[in-house]
Amino acid sequence: MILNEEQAILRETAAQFFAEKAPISQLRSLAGASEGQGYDPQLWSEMVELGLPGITVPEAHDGLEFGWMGLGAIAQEAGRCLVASPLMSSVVLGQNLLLNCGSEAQIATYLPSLMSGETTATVALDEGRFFNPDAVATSDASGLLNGRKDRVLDAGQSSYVFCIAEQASGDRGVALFASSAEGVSIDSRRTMDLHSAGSILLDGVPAEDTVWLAGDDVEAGIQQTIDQATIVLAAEMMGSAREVLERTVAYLGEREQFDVKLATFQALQHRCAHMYCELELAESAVSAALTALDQVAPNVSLLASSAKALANDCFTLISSEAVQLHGGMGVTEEMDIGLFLKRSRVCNQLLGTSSYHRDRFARLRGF
Amino acid sequence: MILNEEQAILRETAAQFFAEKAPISQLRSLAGASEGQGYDPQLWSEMVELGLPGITVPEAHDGLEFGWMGLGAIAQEAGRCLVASPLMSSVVLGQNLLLNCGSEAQIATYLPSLMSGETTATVALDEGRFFNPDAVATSDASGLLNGRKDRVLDAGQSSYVFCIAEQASGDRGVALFASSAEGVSIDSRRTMDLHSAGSILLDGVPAEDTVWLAGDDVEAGIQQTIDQATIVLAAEMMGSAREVLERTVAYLGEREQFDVKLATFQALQHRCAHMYCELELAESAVSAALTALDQVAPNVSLLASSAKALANDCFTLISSEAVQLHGGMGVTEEMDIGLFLKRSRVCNQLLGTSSYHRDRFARLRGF
Amino acid sequence: MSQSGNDRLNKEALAEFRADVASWLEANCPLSQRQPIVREEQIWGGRRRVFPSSDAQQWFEACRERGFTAPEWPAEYGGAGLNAECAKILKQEMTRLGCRPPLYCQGLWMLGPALLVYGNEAQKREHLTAICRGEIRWAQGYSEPSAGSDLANLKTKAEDCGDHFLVNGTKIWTTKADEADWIFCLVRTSDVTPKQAGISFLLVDMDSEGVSTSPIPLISGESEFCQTFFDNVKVPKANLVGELNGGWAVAKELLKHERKMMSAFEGMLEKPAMELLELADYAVGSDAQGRLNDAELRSDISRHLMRETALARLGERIYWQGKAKQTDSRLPLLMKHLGTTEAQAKDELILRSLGGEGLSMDDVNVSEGLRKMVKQWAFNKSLTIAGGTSEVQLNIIAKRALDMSSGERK
Amino acid sequence: MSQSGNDRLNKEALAEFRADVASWLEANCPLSQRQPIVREEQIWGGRRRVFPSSDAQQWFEACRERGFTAPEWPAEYGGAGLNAECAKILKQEMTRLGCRPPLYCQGLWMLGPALLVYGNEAQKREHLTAICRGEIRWAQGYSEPSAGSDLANLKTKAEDCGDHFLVNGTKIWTTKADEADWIFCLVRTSDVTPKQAGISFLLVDMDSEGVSTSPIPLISGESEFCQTFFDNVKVPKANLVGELNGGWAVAKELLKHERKMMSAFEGMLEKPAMELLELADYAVGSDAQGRLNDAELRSDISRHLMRETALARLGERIYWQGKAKQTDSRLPLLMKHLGTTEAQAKDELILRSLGGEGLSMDDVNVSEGLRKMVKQWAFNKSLTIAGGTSEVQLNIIAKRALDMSSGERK
Repeated sequence: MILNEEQAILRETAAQFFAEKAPISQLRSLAGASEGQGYDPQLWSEMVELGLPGITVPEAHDGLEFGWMGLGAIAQEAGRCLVASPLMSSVVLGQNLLLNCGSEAQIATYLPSLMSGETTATVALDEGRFFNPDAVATSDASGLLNGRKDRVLDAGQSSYVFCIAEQASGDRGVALFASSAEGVSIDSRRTMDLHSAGSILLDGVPAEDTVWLAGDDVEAGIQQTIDQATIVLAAEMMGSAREVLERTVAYLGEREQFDVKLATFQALQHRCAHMYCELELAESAVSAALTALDQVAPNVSLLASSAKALANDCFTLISSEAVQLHGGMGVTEEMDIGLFLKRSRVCNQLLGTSSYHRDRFARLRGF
Repeated sequence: MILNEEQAILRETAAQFFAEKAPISQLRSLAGASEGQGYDPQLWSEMVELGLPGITVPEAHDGLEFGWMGLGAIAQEAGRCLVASPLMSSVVLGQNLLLNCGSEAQIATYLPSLMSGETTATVALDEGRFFNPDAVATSDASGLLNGRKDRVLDAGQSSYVFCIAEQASGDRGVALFASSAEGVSIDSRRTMDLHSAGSILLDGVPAEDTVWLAGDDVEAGIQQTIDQATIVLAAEMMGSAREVLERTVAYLGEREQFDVKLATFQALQHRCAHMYCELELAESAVSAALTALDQVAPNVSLLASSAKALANDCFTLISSEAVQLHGGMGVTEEMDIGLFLKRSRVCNQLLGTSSYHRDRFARLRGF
Repeated sequence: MSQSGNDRLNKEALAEFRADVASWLEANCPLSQRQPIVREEQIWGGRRRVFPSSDAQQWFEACRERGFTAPEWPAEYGGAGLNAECAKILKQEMTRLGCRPPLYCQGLWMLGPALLVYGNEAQKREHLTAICRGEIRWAQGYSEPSAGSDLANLKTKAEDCGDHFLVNGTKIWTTKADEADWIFCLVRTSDVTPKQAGISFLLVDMDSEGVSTSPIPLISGESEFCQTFFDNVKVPKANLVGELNGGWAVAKELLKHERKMMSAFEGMLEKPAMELLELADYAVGSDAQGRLNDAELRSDISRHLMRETALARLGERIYWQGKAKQTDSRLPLLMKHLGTTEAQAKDELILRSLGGEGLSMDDVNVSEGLRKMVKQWAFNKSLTIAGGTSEVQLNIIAKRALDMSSGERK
Repeated sequence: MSQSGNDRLNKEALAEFRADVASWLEANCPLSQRQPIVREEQIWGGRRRVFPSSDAQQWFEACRERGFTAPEWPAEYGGAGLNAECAKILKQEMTRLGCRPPLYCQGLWMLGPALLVYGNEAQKREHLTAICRGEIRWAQGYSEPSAGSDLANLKTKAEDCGDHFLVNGTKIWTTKADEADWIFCLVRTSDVTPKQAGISFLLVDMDSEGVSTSPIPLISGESEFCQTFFDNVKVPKANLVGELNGGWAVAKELLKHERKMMSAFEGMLEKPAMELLELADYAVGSDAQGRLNDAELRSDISRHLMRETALARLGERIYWQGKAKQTDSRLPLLMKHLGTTEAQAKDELILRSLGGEGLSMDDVNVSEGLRKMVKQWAFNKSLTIAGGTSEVQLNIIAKRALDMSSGERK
């Protein structure tokens, strides 16, 4: 990534902050908390103080306007520590959906409290076993909102839910309601990576408890938000992949076997070199996608699919190899390597597997 | 492969024969011959003297009845030397199609001269760019045989052509005609592996020049012949893959770089070990398929697809790696490594690519 | 008497044995003990043994009385003294009825066979009997934290103190050591080179002062393995098996039996809730022609099933080669690497198929059968590490099967 | 004058230069020389040079007279003496009009830049001028049959015989040596260690007695490369470039320029008959939704196109990092391995798409464009070998980018 000066400072600040305040041991301490708690609210309020919710928000909305490359850099640093926070659910998904699909009045109503950390939001998009945003059955057809949403990030801790659903008109829209609204049942669970996702059952949420986002082009806004979140998630995954590769190379440099350092074995050197090539290749795809977001380029969707598919494959490869190259220790909870492995497989399913994105890429390219 | 005593002797005889009479230099000498000449007739008549056409033929038809495992062993030995001969076209395809689809009278008429080497035959099955035996457009509908056949092995040197075509009845059948018959134009070419395949244009072959095979179940016979040929081709490919892996390992054991033998570099050792694992895995699939042929097992088609898909992938991998590990010499015609590479890619297209066979396997398994 | 007459008599005796065993099993194996075994119901014996049910206890005790917990061991040590043919018949009949193994124990599979070769009379009498009777549960003490694949590099030291050894050090990956009573260990008794020549084989009562054990939590949420610590542990000299500094030979004998016995039990394991194809159809659905809707997954499953079948056939090839005296000694070297790698490939296909249902090992909203698949995926990451890493396997294949010299430093 | 004033003047001068160059090119570059170049029409110069057309000759001669065959070389040696800014403008204008390179020569790209640094005045005057004027065609003599990736292990020997060296040995992979006039060689002049310290850089006239050359046929049917033999060849001492035993430094200088110059020409190459997507659609067809009928091929093409784009972006990252002074020196180490591997992956996709039309390089029933793809597939197998094998690249990446120590023996 090429960062400008303020982005570079931001990255450095974030790196120090996460290393100090959110090391993986902090994530592990969540394992003892209740099922629905996927992050530490105290950590989030400190992240808010750093200004993280405002990074891509225009100055007109009191944001920092540091751009997507800046947010990508922070996501990478968060990925290095596997940080659990509502950065993805509330900021990258929730806030951006509001900005992309909301009317000016709606933005003015809801954005300030999200940016101040007073409230958090999440987006309810997925339905069923696989990510497939084009097939949404949740509907307002009966006048009451009905449906079931899956893999809603941090569902148990969000004040608001932005729910992608079919409007009475038949068009797709975004229904906003409080997570405490009538007819909303949230079942939030910790996934194996110690982050949190839940299902939301909507059993007749009354129209009076629901606000439909009313921006100029809601459908385009939904697509745009999905692309943005896909790219930032890919950036976060690259941070995790880089961290776990670095840990692995360091481990091989320390560990001796048959009287020589493992790092001197050529077969292991070539495997690490191969991983590093794949890492920087995927990083390049992610960096291209972030740049395209900042430049509002027309081919963002194509680059988003490339970024996520390459990030999935790269993180899957590196985390598997990391476990193998750590030997017996790699499969124990005494090291964090297994957490990276699990995180990679969870991330694969979030916002689309490689197979999904290769298909989408081909569709967008017309083949 | 587990061979019985007579099969083992046969294999040994074949190995010695090919090493002496058909080394790769013999194949290379064909490059100077006319385009249509894909094998040396003298070599073939010596192979006939060894009894090779009769290996799987029942004793009742004056064959040796040594079984498919025996034929597979010979195909492997032929594969080691990349032997160009009508063993595949005339024996495995032609003769077997006659045996599987012909009436007793037809078998009695055509088999003896094929087995004695007096005549040769080939099978015209493929149409179009890819192997797809279920889509045959060549047809007798007009009373005259019309169509175009591709990749007909040794088309330029065959006395007879067994042509898979639609009969006037609409059923699929096998039309037998002399390659010199009216309306038959054969354009035979040397493929890049120095073997020979051609296209045959059928422009109204008269009914009186054509004999339709009239066995009990022609359709089943066609399927059976395709499975048999697929399995024997896979066996031949495994022989080639084994030979080129052995040559590569031997080369690494001779060649020094940075003052040590290449064979001592662990990264190369692991790659060779990986190839050897893949080789024996594919060999096991081929051996299972040959056994199933000998036992007339019900799942032959499934095993044929497994054998070909694994043989394709294995030979493709090993021949590519062989070129790479031979360094600069691997891409020159001074060594034979490049011929194995080309042969692997030609074989991939004959009787179905891996992708075709994975699809077929899934269809047969019902998923 | 003629050879064929002998054969006939023998055949009759075997048939009689088979009938006898079959009716004994019918009479003594409760129906509940003829179901596929689940991990929680395995009987491991030992001082602290608990039976999962009275049926299980009844079945175990019946087998123990007939020596069927160790059918091939001599009767004087608590076995049934069966020859190979009879033992095979017993196994066939148990398989036919689906009888569960009456006893699981590393003493039974690993230590016992080695003691029969290398143990002295007193050791055999004491330990073999206790193993057969399920009184003592054994753990294996081979690996050490710093040794990894380089087993001979072990550092746990047994110092000769006249009438006893003083043991200091630590062993890792000791399966269920926290539930075991005794542990068999490789220890260093000399610093000569090669390192293998300074290793002895020692039996240690885990109740001895200075032995402690702590479980190692795994990424699958289980903790099958432990680390065991030895802090000035006194071990009587009588517990040395084989020669002093001759432990490497005992260890190799023992490893020969490990895989053989383990694989004999594999067929008895609980089946997964769904087979891969069934799971894939459940997860992604199929079209009107019955083809899975996800073309990439379909093709990858095809590839896997082809390889899985080929792998089974490779095992058969090895078997039949042996029968036909056409043994290719290279082939067995490939099985572990190929088998474990393909098993992991299958786990990844399962995880892909599970999609959103594969994100947790303990989300009660997902059926237990599916969650077990996720645990299995995580647990099986150890397959390519435990019992000789894939890297070591590839080294061995290159060296022994392909004769690629290893150079001095590798 | 103020800095900004200087800048303005300079800007004006450059604009003037650009206009001048543009009109000169317009006037002197025939339309036929503004088409993408095909291999057969490249002008390589040399004693036996033949022009593919009178247009080509005219264009070459016009450039030669203005020094545009070597724009940045000093005018006294036949160049145009342009500074970097002007040379860039010339290149931009040539690219804009699509002008073909007026001269191809390894002397131009590789030897010349090294001579400018290490050559003495007489050498520069003699050789640079002949190169610019297309009078002498050069070949490169680095690799040897037994050395492979271990370049420093070269054995071609130059014995000091007072007034001349006596050269014996052989060089391989000398591109088009059979058409070259001179060859620049690395030769051994001492047996000291490290081996690099015993190598000298020598210029050899291939008309000398004892030099012979034979082309090496490649699997793509071409024979771009030769082996060159030296049998008691007398080479004047004046032909030594740089210090005796100092050839390694010259060689490294020269390699720096190799890739830079080659990549500058890449954009000018002839396009393939069909792009991959077009070919795939032609070969397997598409359904009503425009999806390729072969799902596996479709997915693999997606993967390749994503990687190809990412690779281009990696190149840009390196460029922009340099601009932003945030250089990550590890990234350039990856380009060759990733680029060549992906190019081969593409070739395999092309071959798969070609199906039955991809079985021959010279079957006239298949269109020439498709047959060229098959030749390309075969030729490109050398990409991961020539100019540093992938194995050497991976060694370098592990060592320099990941700081994995290499041990003594590797």
